[in-house]
Amino acid sequence: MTVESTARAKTPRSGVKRTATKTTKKAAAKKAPAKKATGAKAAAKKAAAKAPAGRPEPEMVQLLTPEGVRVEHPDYTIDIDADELRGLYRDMVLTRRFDAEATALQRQGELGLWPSLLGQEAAQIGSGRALRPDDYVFPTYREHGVAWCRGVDPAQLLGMFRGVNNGGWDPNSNNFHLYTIVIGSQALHATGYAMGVAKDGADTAVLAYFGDGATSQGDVAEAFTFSAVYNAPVVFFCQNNQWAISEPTERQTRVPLYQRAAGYGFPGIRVDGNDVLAVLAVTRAAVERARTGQGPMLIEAFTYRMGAHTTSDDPTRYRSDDERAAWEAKDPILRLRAYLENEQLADEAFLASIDEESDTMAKRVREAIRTMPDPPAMSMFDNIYADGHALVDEERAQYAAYAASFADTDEEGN
Amino acid sequence: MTVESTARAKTPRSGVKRTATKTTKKAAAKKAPAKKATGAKAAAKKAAAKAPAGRPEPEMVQLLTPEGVRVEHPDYTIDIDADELRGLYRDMVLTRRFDAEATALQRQGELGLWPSLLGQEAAQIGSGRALRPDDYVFPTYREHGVAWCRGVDPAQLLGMFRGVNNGGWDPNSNNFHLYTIVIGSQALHATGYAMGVAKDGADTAVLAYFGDGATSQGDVAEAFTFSAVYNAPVVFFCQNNQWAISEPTERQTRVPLYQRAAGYGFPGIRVDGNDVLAVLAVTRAAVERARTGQGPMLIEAFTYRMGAHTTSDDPTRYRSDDERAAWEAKDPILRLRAYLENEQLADEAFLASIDEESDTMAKRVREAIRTMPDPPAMSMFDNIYADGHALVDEERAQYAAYAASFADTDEEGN
Amino acid sequence: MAPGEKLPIAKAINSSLRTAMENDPKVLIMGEDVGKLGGVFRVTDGLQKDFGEDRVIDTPLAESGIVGTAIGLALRGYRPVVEIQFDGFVFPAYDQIVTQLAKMHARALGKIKLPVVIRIPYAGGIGAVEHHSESPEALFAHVAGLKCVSPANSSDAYWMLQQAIECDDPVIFFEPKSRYWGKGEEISRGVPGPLHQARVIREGTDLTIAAYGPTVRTALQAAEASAEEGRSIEVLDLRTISPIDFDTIQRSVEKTGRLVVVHEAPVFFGSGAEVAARITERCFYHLEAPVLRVGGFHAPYPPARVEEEYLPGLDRVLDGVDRALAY
Amino acid sequence: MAPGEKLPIAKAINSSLRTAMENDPKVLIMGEDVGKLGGVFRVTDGLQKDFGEDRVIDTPLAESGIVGTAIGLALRGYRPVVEIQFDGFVFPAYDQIVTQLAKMHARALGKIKLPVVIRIPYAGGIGAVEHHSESPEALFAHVAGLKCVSPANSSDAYWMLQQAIECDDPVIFFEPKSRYWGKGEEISRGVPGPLHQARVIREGTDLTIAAYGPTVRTALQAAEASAEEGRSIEVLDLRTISPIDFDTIQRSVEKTGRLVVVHEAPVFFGSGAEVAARITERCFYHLEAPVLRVGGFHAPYPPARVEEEYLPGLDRVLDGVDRALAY
Ligand SMILES: Cc1ncc(C[n+]2csc(CCOP(=O)(O)OP(=O)(O)O)c2C)c(N)n1
Ligand SMILES: Cc1ncc(C[n+]2csc(CCOP(=O)(O)OP(=O)(O)O)c2C)c(N)n1
Ligand SMILES: [Mg+2]
Ligand SMILES: [Mg+2]
Repeated sequence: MTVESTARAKTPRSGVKRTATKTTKKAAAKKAPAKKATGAKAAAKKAAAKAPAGRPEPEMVQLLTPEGVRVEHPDYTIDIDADELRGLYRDMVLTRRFDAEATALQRQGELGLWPSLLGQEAAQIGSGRALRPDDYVFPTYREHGVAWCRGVDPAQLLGMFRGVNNGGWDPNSNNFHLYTIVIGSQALHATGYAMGVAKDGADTAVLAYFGDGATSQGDVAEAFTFSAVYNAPVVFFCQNNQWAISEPTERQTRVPLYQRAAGYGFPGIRVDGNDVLAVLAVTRAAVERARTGQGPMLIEAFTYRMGAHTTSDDPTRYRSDDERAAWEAKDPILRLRAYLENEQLADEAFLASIDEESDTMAKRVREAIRTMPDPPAMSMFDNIYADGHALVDEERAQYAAYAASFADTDEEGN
Repeated sequence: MTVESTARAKTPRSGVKRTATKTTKKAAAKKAPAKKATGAKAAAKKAAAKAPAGRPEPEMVQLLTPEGVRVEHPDYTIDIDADELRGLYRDMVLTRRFDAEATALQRQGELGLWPSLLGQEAAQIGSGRALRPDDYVFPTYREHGVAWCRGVDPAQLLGMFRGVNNGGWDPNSNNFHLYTIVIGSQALHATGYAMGVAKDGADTAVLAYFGDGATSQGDVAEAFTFSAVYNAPVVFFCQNNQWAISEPTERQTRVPLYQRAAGYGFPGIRVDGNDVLAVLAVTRAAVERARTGQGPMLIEAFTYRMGAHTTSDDPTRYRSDDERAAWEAKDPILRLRAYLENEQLADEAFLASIDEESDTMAKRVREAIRTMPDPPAMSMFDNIYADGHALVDEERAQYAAYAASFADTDEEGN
Repeated sequence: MAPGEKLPIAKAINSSLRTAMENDPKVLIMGEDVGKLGGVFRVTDGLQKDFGEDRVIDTPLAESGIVGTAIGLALRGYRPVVEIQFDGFVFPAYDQIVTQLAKMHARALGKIKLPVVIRIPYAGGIGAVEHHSESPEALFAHVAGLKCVSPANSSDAYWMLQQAIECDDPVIFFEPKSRYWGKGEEISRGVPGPLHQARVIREGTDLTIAAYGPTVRTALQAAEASAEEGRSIEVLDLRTISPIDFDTIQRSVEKTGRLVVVHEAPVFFGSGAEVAARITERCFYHLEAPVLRVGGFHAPYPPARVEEEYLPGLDRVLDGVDRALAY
Repeated sequence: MAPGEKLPIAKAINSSLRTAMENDPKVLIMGEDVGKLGGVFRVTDGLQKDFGEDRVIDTPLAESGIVGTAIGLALRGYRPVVEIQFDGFVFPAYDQIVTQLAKMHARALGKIKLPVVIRIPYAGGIGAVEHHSESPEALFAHVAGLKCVSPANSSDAYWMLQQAIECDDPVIFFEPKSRYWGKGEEISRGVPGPLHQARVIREGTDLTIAAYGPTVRTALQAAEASAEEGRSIEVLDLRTISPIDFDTIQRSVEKTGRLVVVHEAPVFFGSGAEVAARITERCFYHLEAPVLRVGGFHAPYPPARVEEEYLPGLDRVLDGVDRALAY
C-alpha cells in the first residue's frame, strides 16, 4: 500500500537494524536493575536500566556504551586523539561544575532563576566541539555547555538570570547568539542566518538548538520548510531531554522526533545524547553536509534533564525518582571517564587537575556574580533603538527630571 | 545507516511499487504528446502528457486513468453502483457550471472576486461524497464542490465574494464551516472540533481542507501535532493544485507533501486528485479510520488549478500554457464521462439532462445574486458580540444619530 | 466552596475553575503544564486529579495550536478555558485570537458562539526574566470581538472568572500574577456586580485615580498617602478594559475634575490613552487638569533589577497626582 | 530614476526598491509572490528579473517564517525588505515581530542591529474580502523597538522607503493600498525631510485635522469643503506613527485650538487616542474643544458593500469638524 503508516515508519531498515540491534543487545547483556550508585565508578558500571515507559526505542547512534565501552557504528566513526578525549572530559566536568555553581548561586539569592543543563553535557559539548569558530550557534536558554565551547565567559551567561540584562554578550564576538526564551523562535533566525551564509558563498554551518517541546511550535516547522526549500546550511540540534517542564515527550509527538525531518525532505537521525563521542561524530557529519551544500539535517540527541526544569520547578510533582535513577546510569561524564580510565588515558593527576580547575573556575564565577553591578535605572531607556526615537528621548528626560526631584528631596532631607 | 534520507523516503516500497508502476505504465503506454483537444471525447482520449517539470512523481492511488479506464489498486477498491457513478458525474458537472457562472458574474461586476475550483472537481466531489451528514468540514475559500456535497445553497457561497457578508451561512446546518481565508488556520479548528468529537465518544469524522501552499504554515504543522497526540478523528485533505498563487509547490517543499504525515506519526497518501473514484475510495478509508479511533490521516490530492488563482490573478505571468494543456488531458469530468460512456452507463439523454439541470441551476444562481440585497449600514454593528458590548452600543447609537442627521438634511433639501 | 472564604488570588481562581467545571461538564481547561503540575503558578492545582485528563488537558507546546483547537472545541459545544503560561508567550497565538476567535461570531452573522476564556497571568514585579512580566492588554482591547478584564482582588478573581466562563463571547482574562500569592481577600457570597463594570473602591473629591489589576493596590496606597497630606482621592478599580466602563469614570471625574490613569503597560498607545481621550471628550468642561497617565515607558520590560524603577509604583503615582493637582 | 517624475504610489515604491537595491547589495526583497508575479499589487514588478532570485525571494507561504528568517538574514548583515501580502496576514508573524524583531537590539545591549523593513499594504476602500482592508498600526506602535510610518503620496512613498531601508531599526511601513494606483504625485528631487516628522500640508487657523496614509486625502477634501463655508482648516500629514511627531501637532493646535484626528483603524485604542491624550496634556490651556477622533468603529472591518459607511469619509470627517467647532 502507498500509505506511509506509523508502524512502517518505525520499522528499522536494512543495515540500520542490524547494527542498532547489535549495539543494543551488547548494552542490554550487561544490564541488570541496580540501586542508585554512589561513587562514579560504581555508577559507570551500573546497569543502563530500562527505557522510559512506553517509549518506542528506535535505533540511535552510539559509540560509547553507558559502561564506557567503545562500540563501532557502520556510518559514524570518530577520529580522535587522547588529548581531544581528555579535552571533552574537561569540558563536560567544567560545564557541570559551572552549572552546579549557578544553581547554588540561585539558592543563595544571587540569581533569580537557573535552568540547569545537568545530564545534557555530552549533547552540548559533543555538538559544540564539532564546530569551527566561523560557525554560528542559535541557542535556547539552557546551552551553557555550548556557550562554553564557543568561548563565552560563563559569568556572562548569568547576567540575565540575575536580572541585570537580557543577555548582553555580543553574539558576534563568539558567533553565539543570545539565549532565546520564547520557544522555537531561534530556529527561524538560524535558518535565515544560514540562508545568508549560502548567499555569501561561505562554508559556515549554523546550529539551531531547541528542545523536544519546541518541536511542537509552528516556528520550528516553518524553519524546516524554509531550510529545505532554500537548502540552507543549518543543522537542527534537538536535545530531547524527555521533558518540557512537566510534559513528557509523548505530549509532543507519538513517533520519534528525528523522523520529523524526512517529511520535510532532509535527513533526521537519533544519537545517544549522553555519548559525547557519538554526538561529536554525528554533528561533525551534519556540519560537513551543511558546509558542502547538502542542506539541513535534524539531529535528535536522546538525553535526559537530570534536574528540575529550572530552579523554580518541582519535578517531584510529575516524575518518579526511578526514572532519574535509570538515567543516572547513563551519565555522560561517568561513561567517558570510565573509558579514559580503562584505556589508561587519564590518571589520578589528570582527574585531580580538572577538579582543581573546576574549583578555580567556580570561584571566579562566584566572585564575578557577586560583584556584578545592578544596571542604573536610566539604562532602561538605552538601546531601544539604534537610530533614536523621539518618544524615548522625551521619556528619558522626564524620568531624569523625576528622579532628580528625589535627589533634591534627599538633599533637603539631609 | 540510521539516517532517514530523502532519497530513501522517496523509494516506493513492497506492493506499492508494483501496482503503482503498473498503473503508470498502462497510462503511459497510451500517451503521446498532443495539441490542445477541443471536444470532450477527444480530450479524454488524449495523452495524459508529462509530469510538471522537475517534480518527483511518486506512486499515487488511481482507479480511473485519464482515458477513463478502470484500473485496480491493491489497497483501495471501490464499491459503487451505476446511480452513484452518475451522481458523481452530475455533481462534478454542476459544480463546474456553478463555478463558471460565478466567474461570469464576477466579470459582470456582480462579485468582487471569485476563486475558481476549475480542475479540482474530482478532488472535491470525491472527498465530499465520502462523508456522512454528521461529519464536519472545515474548508478554505475554494471548496465550492465540497459545499455542494454538503447541501449548502450555492448562492450562499457568493455572498462574501459579492461583499455582502463574510460567509454568513450557518455552519451547523450542513456541518460545513465558513470559508477561511487566512491560510492554514482552519486545520486547527478542525483538529479541535475532532478532539471534541472524541470526547463525546461520537463516530463523526472531521475533514480539514487546505492547499499545497498552506502546508508551510505553522498552524498546519501544529494541527498535525495536536491531532496525532490526541489521536483526533480528523482527515487532512490537501489539494495540491501545484500552485499557491504564483508559487509552484517546490517553493513549499522538496519532497511530496503526503510524506509530511509520517514524521508526525500518522499515515499520508497521495491520490490522483483528478480521479473521482480514487479520491472517493481513499477518503472513505481515511474517514473510516477516523471513525474507528485510528486517528488522523493526510490525503494529498494531486490535482491542478486550471484557472487563475482568483479573478484578480493573471497566471500568464508565471506559468505556461503547455502546463495547463498537459493537465487538461487529465480532466476529471471528461475521464468519468468517458468511463460512463464506455461502460454504457450514461446515454445522450442522461448527459443532456445534466446539462439542462446545470443551466437551470446557473440561472437560479444568477437571479439569486442579482437580487441579493446590500446589507444595511447599521448591520456593521451587529453580531460583534453574542452578549453585547457597551462601546458597540454607544457607537451604534452615535452612528444612528449621525445617519439620521442626513435624513433631516435630505428632507430639508426636498 | 470559595464564597465566604479568604483566599489568595491564585486559590480563588483555582476554586472558581473547580466550581465552573462542577457546574458545567462542557467546561475544559487547556494549556501547558496545567495537569499534573497544576500550572507553573499552581493555579490549576488538583483539577486534573479530580476531573481527569479529558477535561484538564496538558497540551503540546504550541500556543497557536492551543487557541486554534480551543476554537474547534468551542464550535463543538465545549467551553474551553485556556491558560497561557506567561504574558510574553501569548503572541504565537495572536493570529488565532485576533483573526479567528475575535471575528468568527461576526463572520457567521451570529450563528455560532465562541465561549473561550484565555487566562493570562500578566504584568511584572516578580523579578522574572524577559517575556514573563508584560502587560499586553492594549493589543487585545483594540480588537473588536474580544472582551478584556482584569481582577484586582480575590473576590473579583473568583466571580469575574465565573462570569467570563458563562459569557458567550471570547474573554481575555488578565490575572495580576504579582498578586497571586498575597494574603488575599474574602470572596463575596454573591456576584458582586456585572462583569463589565468599574467600581469605586475609595471615595474622594479632589482627584480620581483609575487603575486595574496589579496597579489597584498602588492606587489605594497613593490615596492613603495623599490623605495624610489632606488630599481626598477617589480610586476606581476599572476591572474591565474592553469595554471600558466610561460611565463610572465620567461620574467620578465630574465630581473630582481630575484624573490619573495608572497601568503597568507602556503608556504609548495604552489603555490610559483611550481613557484620557474619551473622558476628555465626555468631561471637557469638568476637567481642571489634563488626564494624566502613569505607566510603563516605551521600552521593552527591563531586566528584573530595574523593574522597580520601571513600574508605576507609589512614588510615580504620587508624582502623577501632584502634577494633576498642580493645574 | 523616480525623482522628478510623477508616479502612482505603487510605482514610486517599486522605483524606491530598485534604487535601494542598486545602492546596497545587501538589500533583499522577501515575500509571497514578490518574484515572477511582482506581488499581487505589482509593487515589486520586474525586480526579480533584474536582480535575480537570490535578491528577490519568493518565500514559502508562512509569515512567521518570512519575518523570522529575515531576522536571521539581518543578523548576517543583510537588509531585508519584507512584503506582507495584505494587512490581515501579518498576524502569523506578530510574535516574531513583537518578541524578536522589536526587542533583539535591546536584548543585545545594542550590539546587534535589525535593519528590517516590513511593508504592509494596508487599510480599506478597495472592495475586498475579509482580512484585506485592515489598519493594524496601533498594534505595532504600542510596541517599543518598532518604528511605524505611513506615506500618503508618491514622493513620500519613494523617499520614506529609502529612509526606512537605511534606518538601522525595524520599520513597519504601512502603504495605503487604496491609493496605490491613483495618478500619483511628482517625486521630489531631494529628501523631503526626516522620516519621523509630520508635515503641515495646508495651513489654517480654526481647526487642525491630523491624518496619515489613506485619510490624508480625505482630510484635505474636508478642509476644502470647509473653506467654502468660511472655515480655515489646517491639515497635518502625520507621516509617522511611532514615534508620533507631537511637536508639529502641538504647534498647530496652539494656533488653532481644535484638533480632529482621522484614521481608518478603529478609534478604540487607536492612534487618535494617543494623539488626543498627549496633545491634551501638552495643549491643555489652548484647546477650545476636546480632541475628537474620526475613525473605524469597534467592529471587524465590514463586508465591502458596507465599507463606505464604515470608513471615515468626507461626511464623517466634516461631522467631526462640525462637532469640534461647536464647542
Ligand atoms: C512560546 C513559549 N511558550 C511557553 C514557554 C514556557 N516554557 C519555558 S521552557 C518550556 C518547556 C520547554 O521544553 P523543551 O523545548 O523540551 O526544552 P527544555 O526546557 O526541556 O530544554 C516552556 C513551556 C516559553 N518559554 N515560550
Ligand atoms: C496567512 C495568509 N497569508 C497570505 C494569504 C494570501 N493568499 C491567499 S491564497 C494564497 C495561496 C494559497 O495557496 P494554496 O494553499 O496552495 O491554496 P490554493 O489557493 O492553491 O487553493 C495566498 C498566499 C492568505 N490568505 N493568508
Ligand atoms: Mg525538553
Ligand atoms: Mg495550491
